[in-house]
Amino acid sequence: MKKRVYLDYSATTPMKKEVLDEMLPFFNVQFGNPSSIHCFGRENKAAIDKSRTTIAKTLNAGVDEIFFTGGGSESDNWAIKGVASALKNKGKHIITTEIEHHAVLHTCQFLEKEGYDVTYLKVDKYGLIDIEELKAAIRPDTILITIMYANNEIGTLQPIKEIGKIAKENKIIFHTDAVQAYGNIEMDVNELGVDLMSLSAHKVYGPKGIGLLYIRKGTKIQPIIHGGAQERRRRAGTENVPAIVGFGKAAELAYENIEEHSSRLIYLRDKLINGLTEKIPFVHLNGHPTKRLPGNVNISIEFIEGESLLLMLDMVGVACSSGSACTSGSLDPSHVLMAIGLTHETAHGSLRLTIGDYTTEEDIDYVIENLPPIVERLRQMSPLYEKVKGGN
Amino acid sequence: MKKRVYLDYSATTPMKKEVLDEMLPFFNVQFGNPSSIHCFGRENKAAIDKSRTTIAKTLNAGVDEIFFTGGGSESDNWAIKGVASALKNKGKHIITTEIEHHAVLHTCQFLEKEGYDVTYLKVDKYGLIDIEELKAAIRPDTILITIMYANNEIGTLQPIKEIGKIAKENKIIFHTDAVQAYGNIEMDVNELGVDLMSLSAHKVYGPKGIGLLYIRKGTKIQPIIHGGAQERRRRAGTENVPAIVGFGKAAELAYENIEEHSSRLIYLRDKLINGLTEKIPFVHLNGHPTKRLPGNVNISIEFIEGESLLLMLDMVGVACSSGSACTSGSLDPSHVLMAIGLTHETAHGSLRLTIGDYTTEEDIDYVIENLPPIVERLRQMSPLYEKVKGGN
Amino acid sequence: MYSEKVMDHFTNPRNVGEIENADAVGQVGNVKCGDIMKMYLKIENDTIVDVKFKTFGCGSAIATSSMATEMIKGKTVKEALNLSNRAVAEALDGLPPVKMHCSVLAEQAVKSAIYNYAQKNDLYFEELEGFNPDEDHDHHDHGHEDEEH
Amino acid sequence: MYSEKVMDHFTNPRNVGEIENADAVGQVGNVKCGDIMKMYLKIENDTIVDVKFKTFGCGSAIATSSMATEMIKGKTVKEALNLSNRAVAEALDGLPPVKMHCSVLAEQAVKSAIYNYAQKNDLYFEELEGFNPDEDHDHHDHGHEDEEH
Ligand SMILES: Cc1ncc(COP(=O)(O)O)c(C=O)c1O
Ligand SMILES: Cc1ncc(COP(=O)(O)O)c(C=O)c1O
Repeated sequence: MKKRVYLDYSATTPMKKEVLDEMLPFFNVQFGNPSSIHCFGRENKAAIDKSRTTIAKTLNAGVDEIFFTGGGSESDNWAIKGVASALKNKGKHIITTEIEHHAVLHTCQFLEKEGYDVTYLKVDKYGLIDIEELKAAIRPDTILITIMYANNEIGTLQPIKEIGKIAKENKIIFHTDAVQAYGNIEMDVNELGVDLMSLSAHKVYGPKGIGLLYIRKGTKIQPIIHGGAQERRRRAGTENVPAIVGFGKAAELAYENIEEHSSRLIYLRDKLINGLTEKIPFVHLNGHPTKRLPGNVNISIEFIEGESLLLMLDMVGVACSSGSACTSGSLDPSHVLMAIGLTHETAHGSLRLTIGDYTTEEDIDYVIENLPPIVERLRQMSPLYEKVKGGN
Repeated sequence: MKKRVYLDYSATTPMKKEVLDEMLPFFNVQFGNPSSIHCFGRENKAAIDKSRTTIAKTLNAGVDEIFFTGGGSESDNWAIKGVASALKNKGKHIITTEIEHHAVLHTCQFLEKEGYDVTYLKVDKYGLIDIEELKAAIRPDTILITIMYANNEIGTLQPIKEIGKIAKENKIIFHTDAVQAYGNIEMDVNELGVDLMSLSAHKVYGPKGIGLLYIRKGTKIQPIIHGGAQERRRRAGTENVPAIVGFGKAAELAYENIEEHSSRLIYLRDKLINGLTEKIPFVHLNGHPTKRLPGNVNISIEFIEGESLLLMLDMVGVACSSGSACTSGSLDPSHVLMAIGLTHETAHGSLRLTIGDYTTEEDIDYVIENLPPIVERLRQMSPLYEKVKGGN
Repeated sequence: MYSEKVMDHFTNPRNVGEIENADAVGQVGNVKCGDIMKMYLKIENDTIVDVKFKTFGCGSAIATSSMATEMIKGKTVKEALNLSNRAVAEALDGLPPVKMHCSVLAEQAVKSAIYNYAQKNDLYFEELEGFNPDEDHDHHDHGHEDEEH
Repeated sequence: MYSEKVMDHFTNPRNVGEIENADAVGQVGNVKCGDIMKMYLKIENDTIVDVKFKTFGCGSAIATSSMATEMIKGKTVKEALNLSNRAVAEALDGLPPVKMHCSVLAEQAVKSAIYNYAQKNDLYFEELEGFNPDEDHDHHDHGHEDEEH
C-alpha cells in the first residue's frame, strides 16, 4: 500500500484501540439507559461516574464540576450563552479575541444581534493577546471573558493564568476553550483560575460527538439543552454511555505520560519546522516559536495557494490542512491568519501540519523530502512567482 | 446464567450487530474529519451523505432536509427555540400538550420565562388531544404547534395528519417529536404535513448521542449551536461520523420490514396486556387500546408503588420502568399519568413494559408468570391494600 | 444504587404485618409522594414488646420501615422516641441522597405511633413537643438534594 | 470531491507557462479570494495558435485554466469569446457548487486577454460590450451556494 502520513491531528484523531475496547460492551451488552433502575442501566451510572472521576483528576477539578455535552462546539455555545442568559440583568458585555474558534466567534456574533456588546481583542504577530488591552477592555457591565487556551490553527498558547487572575480580581466569569490544549499540556483548573472550560474527546484519541464543560462550583450559568434530569439537571438527553466511557479512557491515556508525549511531539515539531524552513525559500512559521502546542506546525508558503498544496500532498499520501478543518467549508482566508497580520495571499498559502501519537520520525522525513518539489511545481504555475524569479 | 428479560426498549435499545460493524472502520481507520480535503476525511462526506439519503428515504423527505444533532433532546430544543427565535417578531405564542417529553415541556417553560406564551393542551383518559381544542387555541400570534407523535410512557399516537392539516391551513409551523414513533410505524413527512420532526438513533437500535431534526425546505428556524459550517451551516460541531453511519444503518434495518416488525410487536404486546390484566386483580391499561405504539404496555397496579415493583422484577431478571426513564431522576408521579386522570397512588403504581426486536414469546410468558406473585407480595405489605381485602 | 443492607431489608423485610389490638398505631406520608408507612406497637411496662409495619412505597421506604422496627423492638418508649432518621440510615449502611426522606418518614412513623399511645393513655413526652402526626413530614425534596449547586 | 477529469487537469495541467511577446495577455481574480489567473495568447489571422496560463489558486482554478486553454486553442477569437463557464465546467465533468466561480474566472481570463488584444489592435467585439477587465468577477460566494436554503 501507498505510504499514508496523517498530519492532521488537530482536525481529529484516530480512536485508540484501548478506548474502543473499553466502549464496546456498552453498545449492546451493558446498553441500558443509565437513568433506569434495573441492572441493564444501573451499572452504567457507575461507568459514567468512573469516567467523570478520571477526567476530573486530569484537571484537578471536582467530580461534580464536569458536565458531558455533545462536543466542543456545544460546550462553547453553552458556556457563552449560558452565562449571558444567567447574568443578563447584571450586564451585557463580553470580552473575547479575534482568533477564537468559530464556535466561540459565531456565538458571540449571535449574541451581538441579541443586544449584547462584544469586545474582540486584537493579537500580535504571534497570536498573543496584550494583557494591558484586556485590562482596559473591562467595564462594569462585563459579565464574561472567553479566551481560548491554544489556538487550533497556529497553536499559540495564551497566558491563561494571568487572564484568570485578572478575571478573578474583577469578579468576571472566565471561560477558556481548551479543546486543543487538553491532552497536550498539563492543566489544573485551580492554578489556571478558570471558571468554565470546554473540552472535546475526538481531539485526544477519544470518540467524536462527546465533549464536556467544566463548571466551577457556584458559577452562574443557564442550561442550553432543556429536558430530562441528566447531568444533574444541567444538560438533558440520554447519556451517551459508550462515548463517555471512551472519553474517560482517552483522558486517562493522555495524562498517563503527558510529559513524554509532549516532549516527543515538540522534538518532531521542531524537526519539521526546521527542515521545511531550511529547504524551501520564502517560507515562514506562523504563531509563536515556543509558546505553541507541542504538535502544531503552521507555515506560510509564499506564491501558492493552500488547497492545491493539500491536493498534491494528498496524492503523495500526506494528510494535513490549510487553516482550520472546521472552516474549510468556506474558502475565505482564515480569520486567525489575517488577525496575526498576514496578507491575503500569504494567508491563502498556509499549511497546517499537526503531529500526534502515531507520527514517526520517518513521517517527518518523508514530508521534508516530498514537500519542496511540490512547492516548486506549484510555484512554476503561479503568476505571483514570476516577479520574484525575475528579480533574482 | 440467570434469565434476563429486557422490556425497556422505549428507554433505549441495544445496538444491532450490523450497526456496530458498519461503524467500526470510522473509529480508527477512516477516522478523518469530513471537512478535510485529504483522503482520511474526504470519503467521510460520502459516508455521511449515504446515511442522510437512507434516512431521508424512510421519511419520504429530501436529503437536504435532514440535519444531524446530538440526540432527541437537542432536536426538540432546536425545533422549539429555533422557531421561537426566528419568528419572535411575528408572534410569541406556542401550542403544545400536557404530555410531551420533558425535552419539549422544559423548553417551553424556559421560553415562558423569556416572555413567550404557551398553551398546554389537555388530553383525554387515553392521552389523546381534542382537535377542536387545538383549533380553538390558535391565535393570530401562534408561531408553532409542537405535539408528539407517540407518547414515550403510555404509547398513545396522536392524530398527526389532522394536526398537520390544521397547522397548514393556519400557516403555523408544525413540529412533532417522533422519537418513539420512528422505526415502529411507517411515516411520510409529506403525508403527515409536518415541518419539523425530531428523531433519536438510540431508540431504534442505533448509537446513543446522535439524533436529527427534519426541517422542511423553507421553514424559518435559527441554529442553536453556532460555530463551524457543518450541516450546511445549521448545526456546528465536527460530524460524529461513526454515529451518523450507525444511525443510517439502523434506519435501513428498521424500515426493511417494518410491517412484520410492527405486527410481531403488536402480537406480543396484546398477549402481555391480556395475560397481566387477566391474572392480576386491580390492574388496568393506561393509554389507548389500539392507537398505541406496537411495543408499549403501560399498566397501573393498584395499592403498590412502582420502584419496589421494579426492584423485585429486576431480581427475577426483568428490566422495565415505571414512567419515563428520563424522568426517574425525579420521583414525582409522571406528568403523563396525571394528565390522563390517574390518582397519585395509581400513578405511582404504574409499570411500563416495552417490547422490541429481541423479545421472545417466552419472555412474555415469563413475565406473566413472575409478576403476579411479586404484586401479591408487595400488596401484602401495603397499608392501602388492607381495606380492599377487608371489604372482600 | 442501594447498599446490600438496604436490599436485604427490602427483600426480607422484618416485622411486616399488623398487630390486632395494638396499643399504638401511627401512619405517616401521603400518596402524592408515593410513600405511606403504618406502624403498630404492642407496649408493656413502657417497653415495646412487639412492632409491625405496612408500607406503600419504594425500596428504601420498605427497608427503612423494616430497620426502624428492628431498632425499637425491645426498647423503652423513651428510647424509641430518640431514634433519629440518621441512625436508621446509618444502620442500613447509608441511603442515596434522594432517598434520605424515607428515613425521616420512618422516624416520624415511630413518633406518630407513640403519639397515638400518649393520646390514648394521656401521657406526656417532651420528645413529642411540637410533633403533629398529620403534618406533611415529607419535604417534597426527592431528587433535588444533589441535583443543583 | 473533484471529478477524475478535474484531477487529471490539476495534476497534469496543459499549457502551463508564459508566451514571450504574446499578442494578448489578461489577468483576472484577486488574492483576497485566493485565485489569480493569467493568460497569454498567440494570435495569427484571428486564430489562437498558442495559449499558456499561470494560475495561483485551488485545484479547480488550475484545472479550469487548463481546460479553458485547451478549449480555445486553434479556435478563432470570436469562438473563444463565446466560451462559457458552464462549457468549461461540463468539459471537466462538473465542479462542486462551491467551485463554480473558478469556471467563471476561466471564462473571464479568456475575455480579459482578448480585451487586451482588442485594445492593442483597436478592434471591436460585441461580445466584450460592457466587459471590464479590472472588475471583480469573483462574486465572493464561495461555499455559500448550497449552504443555506
Ligand atoms: C418522546 C421522546 N422525546 C425525546 C427524547 C430524548 O431523546 P434523547 O435521549 O436522544 O435526547 C426521548 C427519550 O429519551 C423520548 O422518548
Ligand atoms: C479550539 C476548538 N474549539 C472548538 C472546537 C469544536 O469541537 P467539536 O468539533 O467537538 O465541536 C474545535 C475543533 O473543531 C477546536 O479546535
